[in-house]
Amino acid sequence: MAAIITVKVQREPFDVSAETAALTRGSTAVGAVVTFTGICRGDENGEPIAALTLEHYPGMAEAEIEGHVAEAAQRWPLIGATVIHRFGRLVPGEDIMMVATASSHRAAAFAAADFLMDYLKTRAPFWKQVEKASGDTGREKIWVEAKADDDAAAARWAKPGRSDQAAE
Amino acid sequence: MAAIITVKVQREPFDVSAETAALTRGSTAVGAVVTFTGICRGDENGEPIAALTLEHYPGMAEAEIEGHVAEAAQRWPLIGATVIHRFGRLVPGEDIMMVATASSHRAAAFAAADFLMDYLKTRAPFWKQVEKASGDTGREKIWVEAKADDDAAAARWAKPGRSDQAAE
Amino acid sequence: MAIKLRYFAWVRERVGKPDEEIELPAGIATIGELMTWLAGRGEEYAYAFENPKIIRAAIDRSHVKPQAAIAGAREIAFFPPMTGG
Amino acid sequence: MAIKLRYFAWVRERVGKPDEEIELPAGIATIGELMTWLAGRGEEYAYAFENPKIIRAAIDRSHVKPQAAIAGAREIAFFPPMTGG
Repeated sequence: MAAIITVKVQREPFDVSAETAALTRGSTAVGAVVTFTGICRGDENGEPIAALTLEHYPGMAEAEIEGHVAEAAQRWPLIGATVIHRFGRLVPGEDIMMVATASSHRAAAFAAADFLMDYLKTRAPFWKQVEKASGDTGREKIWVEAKADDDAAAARWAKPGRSDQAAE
Repeated sequence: MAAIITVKVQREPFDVSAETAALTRGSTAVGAVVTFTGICRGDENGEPIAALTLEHYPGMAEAEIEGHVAEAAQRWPLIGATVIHRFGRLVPGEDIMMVATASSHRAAAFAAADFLMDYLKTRAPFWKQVEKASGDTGREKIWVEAKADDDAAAARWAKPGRSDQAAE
Repeated sequence: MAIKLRYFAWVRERVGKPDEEIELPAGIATIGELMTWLAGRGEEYAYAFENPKIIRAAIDRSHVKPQAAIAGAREIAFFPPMTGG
Repeated sequence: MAIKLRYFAWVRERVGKPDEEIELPAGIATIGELMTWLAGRGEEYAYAFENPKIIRAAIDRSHVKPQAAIAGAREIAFFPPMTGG
């Protein structure tokens, strides 16, 4: 049975519970749903921020995420998987992105969600810029730097002989 | 900062999104929320079922789960963690239990949710009985057997010299 | 010493009751010894405890192993391996 | 051969534009060679491509390595390591 895959890249907020309900509706084979929600924090590296702006590569972002979700559905017996990633300006407390995976058993749902997050962090063409909260005029804007931790996390999933799949 | 811990053992349904919102409300330190929802499937070992009945040990169930959540909060930098486990008769499609974890970063939220699930499966005093759907009178009721897979999953988290923490 | 015993799932079904009060006989010091003694109390107990290796126990709502000492226990529970979650 | 170039995040800011059309010069066969050539096009390009090792590239919306051949590409993008999720 093919997994039901939903990928959206949008400026608007999303509703995790509505997306999760859509993922499980009409199926009594789903025994486990894992969701991950990434939220805009009020700080970056310990410094307070006023906002986060997400830039993305339209067209490539969707295609890249769809590729990752399709790979997850090949690796694990998923019944459905949903990824939504926002772009534009977000303030602390706002949702940035979500992943939801549905399977008959929990191990597959957990592993697929974890895998998707690691790949999204290092391979999906999105870039975060923070506006520092300090100072009241001409707020300083800084591009967030990629973390070595994220590359290491993504490398966990690389298959032997498929180094193109790992973070470079 | 101490994690905000919520544990409920109840007959009533729960609302994952309301519980998750409560977990993140008023904090801009939360950057990652992971939820797991366990759902009553329409089959057990390939055979259709009409319902699942969950028996539990009142008092011990709450204490045992609280102990696991407190341990998770010691192992990982959690901002909050919620576990809700239902008991009584549930039909396919109904939620059985949920775990939600909130942290600044995703690795802690994922690991803590995964850990809690493995411990709940093997250490929380709940027992599932299925009513087979086959036959129209005198439905056969069968106690679900513990799975070796679940013990192996829980054993992943055992600390050296603390074998009492692993599934026996 | 009076102790409350509680049974869950198929242990409860086989014993035929959810709980009972017993007077702990002299010479029964551990959970394992208590299971052996219980198994000798009649057909339903013999059936419930026919394979003590797969039965789990808790003293005062904490998991314990068969070699755990009973001394001081107020409530002892017996049940199959857990299948929640 | 006309190719569309796209720039994102600080590569875009340094170059000073989000995209442009270029005519690929003879002798430029790989992504790495294209970055070297771009770096020679002026101050803003020199700044954007001053450290080509940390710049990622995509050909027709697929990630590629610096040694990837350009032949047949319609759209080539340059950007910093991704920080989404």
